[in-house]
Amino acid sequence: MGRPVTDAMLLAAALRDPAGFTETFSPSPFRAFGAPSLSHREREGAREAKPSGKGEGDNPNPWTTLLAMARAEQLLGTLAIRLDGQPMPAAAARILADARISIAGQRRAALWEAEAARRALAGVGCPIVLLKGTAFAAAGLRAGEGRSIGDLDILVPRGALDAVEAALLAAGWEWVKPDPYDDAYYRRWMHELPPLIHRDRDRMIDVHHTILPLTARITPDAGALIADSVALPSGLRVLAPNDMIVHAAAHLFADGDLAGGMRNLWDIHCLLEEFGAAGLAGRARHHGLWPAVARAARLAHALYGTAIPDDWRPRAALDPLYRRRLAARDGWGRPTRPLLRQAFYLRSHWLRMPPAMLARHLWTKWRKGHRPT
Amino acid sequence: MRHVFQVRIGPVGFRVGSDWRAPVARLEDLYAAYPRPEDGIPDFTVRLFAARPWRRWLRPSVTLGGDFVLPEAAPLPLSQGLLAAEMAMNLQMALGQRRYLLLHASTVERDGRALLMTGLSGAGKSTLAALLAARGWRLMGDEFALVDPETGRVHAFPRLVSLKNGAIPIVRAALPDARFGPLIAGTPKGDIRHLVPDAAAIARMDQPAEPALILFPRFGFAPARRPLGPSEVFVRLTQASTNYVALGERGFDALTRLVREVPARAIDYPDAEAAIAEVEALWAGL
Amino acid sequence: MSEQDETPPAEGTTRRRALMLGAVGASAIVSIRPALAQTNASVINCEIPVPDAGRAGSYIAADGSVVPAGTPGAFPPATFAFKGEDVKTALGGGQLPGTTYEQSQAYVKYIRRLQSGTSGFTCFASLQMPRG
Amino acid sequence: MAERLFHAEPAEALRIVPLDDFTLVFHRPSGLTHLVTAPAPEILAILAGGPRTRDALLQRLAEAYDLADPSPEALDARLAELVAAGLVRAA
Repeated sequence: MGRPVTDAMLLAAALRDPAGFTETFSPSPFRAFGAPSLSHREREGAREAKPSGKGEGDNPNPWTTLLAMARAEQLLGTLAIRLDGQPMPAAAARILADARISIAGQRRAALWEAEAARRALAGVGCPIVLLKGTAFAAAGLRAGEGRSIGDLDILVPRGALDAVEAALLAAGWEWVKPDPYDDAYYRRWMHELPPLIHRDRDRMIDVHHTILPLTARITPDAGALIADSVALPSGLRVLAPNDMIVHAAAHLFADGDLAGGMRNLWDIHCLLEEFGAAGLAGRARHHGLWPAVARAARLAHALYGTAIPDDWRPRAALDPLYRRRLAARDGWGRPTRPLLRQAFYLRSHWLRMPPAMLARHLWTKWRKGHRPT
Repeated sequence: MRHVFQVRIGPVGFRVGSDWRAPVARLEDLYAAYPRPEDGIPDFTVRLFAARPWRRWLRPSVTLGGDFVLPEAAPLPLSQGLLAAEMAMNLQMALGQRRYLLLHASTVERDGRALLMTGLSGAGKSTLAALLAARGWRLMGDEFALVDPETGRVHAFPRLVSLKNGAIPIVRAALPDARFGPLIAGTPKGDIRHLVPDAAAIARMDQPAEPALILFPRFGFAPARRPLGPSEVFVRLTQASTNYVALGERGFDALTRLVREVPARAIDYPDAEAAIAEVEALWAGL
Repeated sequence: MSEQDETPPAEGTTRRRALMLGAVGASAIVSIRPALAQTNASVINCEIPVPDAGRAGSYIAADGSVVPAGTPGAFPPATFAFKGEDVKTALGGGQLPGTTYEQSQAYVKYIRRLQSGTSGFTCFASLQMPRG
Repeated sequence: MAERLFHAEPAEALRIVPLDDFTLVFHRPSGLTHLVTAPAPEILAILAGGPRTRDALLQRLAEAYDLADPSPEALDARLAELVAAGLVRAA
């Protein structure tokens, strides 16, 4: 019956089954009815976190644990939407209500950033494809509900990069880090321009011309991504659903060190639930990203109970390692399992560039005082 | 975390986790009269930790962590653990507060009406608040004023009052039987000592007040008084708020109501007595 | 939904109030920026001549607008450009170096119209967060 | 490019509150607040009646107000600021 769950799988359980979680830990009298779908280990783990006594020791209220994990994983807004209306202690309800107010403001600022980019780039006349969180919100998808949205990510044809760069600089954006090495590195090897930030609104924009670094061994078909993109009423575009899932999986496994992995995987869960998996395997293979998409689907199923085709289910050997890395967070919001995190950090760089270049890159970064935390 | 402390200050609950016993013991002592977070669920988590394992013992230095952090914040020596905890709690409010419009201002109350004193640090806001409390005003807070966008009322946030350098003896003389924290020397801002708000401030911290006067005090100048136009007050208050923009239209409503309905004055004063006389005169003239 | 409609008087009516379009450089808009903005407001590490070079020699009226040299009640141009740090303090309620109080207020109003406001930045500095 | 049309944001997108020589403008789509002083409120009020080119706007301003400095360059600068703030759209 395994060790009780005290890592971020508790947050996954609350997102997967809000009623089950609140039934287990809210003070409501009708808790006895129906077997909550939380596994026994998950219930024991959270119950072990009883309200703490005075000072010494550390067994915080399960709600305190859940909220700290959700904040650290940028999922507090999503959790607030998922748990809306569930019975819970008044303080938890108030904190989640505040989160819903805050997330609505974030969503509006993110959608405005997309509109400001649209106006600034109207003269360039190339297709502008919104990516990630802003795309989910602009297209009104479930994946966008309650989602915290940081930078604006757009995909444009590689040929239009210079015109896009000039138009943004003219409209009040400026370079975040005017550092020549970064600049040359980005332009030559990365899949995006160096990040820009708007002078007045203090919001960042990342302009991509494909979805994986040029140096990565996998080269997705950027032309197809743009050609099959879908227009929104505003004239801005979003990727076709299957391409959204492929991009989310690519970002998670082929490019990233799994930072923000639980939120990224929740995006994939929502996209799969909303659009299903029809044609997804074929599209993923076309982009050379089938292994990443298959792994993402399996992990979404494991964490969030996503419905996936049966023949996608058999687990690959390394899946448990990915799960432990994704859930490496404690009740204080602290990252845990440092060695596992370091391994995935190095792997992400390895995947992004060939060995010789990786050495030079890390050497340059090390010399300039950038230490991986 | 090894040592845990929980407290509610005004409407906000905090949880402070620490690798060391000393800061938590000090907090428990000074915040003994304060309630605990509602339902045992804090709004914010703060962590005081050693960035490197050996930093727990070897020249121990406290790194500030929590729900909201500033990456470049420098660690403090363990001897300033109490200051680190106070700063970290301030940072959660400054970066994370979304229910109330947060103004960097000292607030005192009399007859259900609040006086807000805002402006650059070093303008003597905390000192004035402590001295006015000694004259019967109820201390609502020395660092943050919380304005409810729906009602326009100010809510108290009576954390420990941090007094700096010369203000310490002045306030000790004015409040001989008040409780003070330890003298913390060698901080980035010189000597600091914390004053524990009195029983009335703690007992009535859940009673909001109507804002009646906004002052922009400037310490160390010849006495002067100048009314401020609403647009200048508006710009100055946005500069005194860390969450105005994040609140969106609720923030706009709260601040527009404040600048249109509450009179504002800039006052210069050479010393505490002059300032108190000025405040009492202005308050009487409302 | 404007609280107070500013529609201009109908065409042809005699009552016309004066209106200045203002100089090219004198902005008519101050945008409140998010607190703790990463992009350090340009005001911090720049120098601001008062009035701007384009109108050297003009005077500054009490409300911060630029007026012809010698206009009664207006202030002569500042003898030197102000440092960003001085301007930040003045915007927060301090006084510009080498100026009388009234002069400083006029210049601050002029400067405030020249650049976008910096919300929350001056207040953050007072949280005394020691920078690493 | 003189025939570029300048559009104000729809009325329900703005909260306009005059204070003193400045007027508060809260822009709902962006959630941002701007303080504007003459001639910005007057420009916004005219454009609220319908989009205009720069020249048509200058002519309308000259009719409605006693313009001391009717310079097209100054009006271009005012319009550019309003476009940068998102309060006016050039199409």
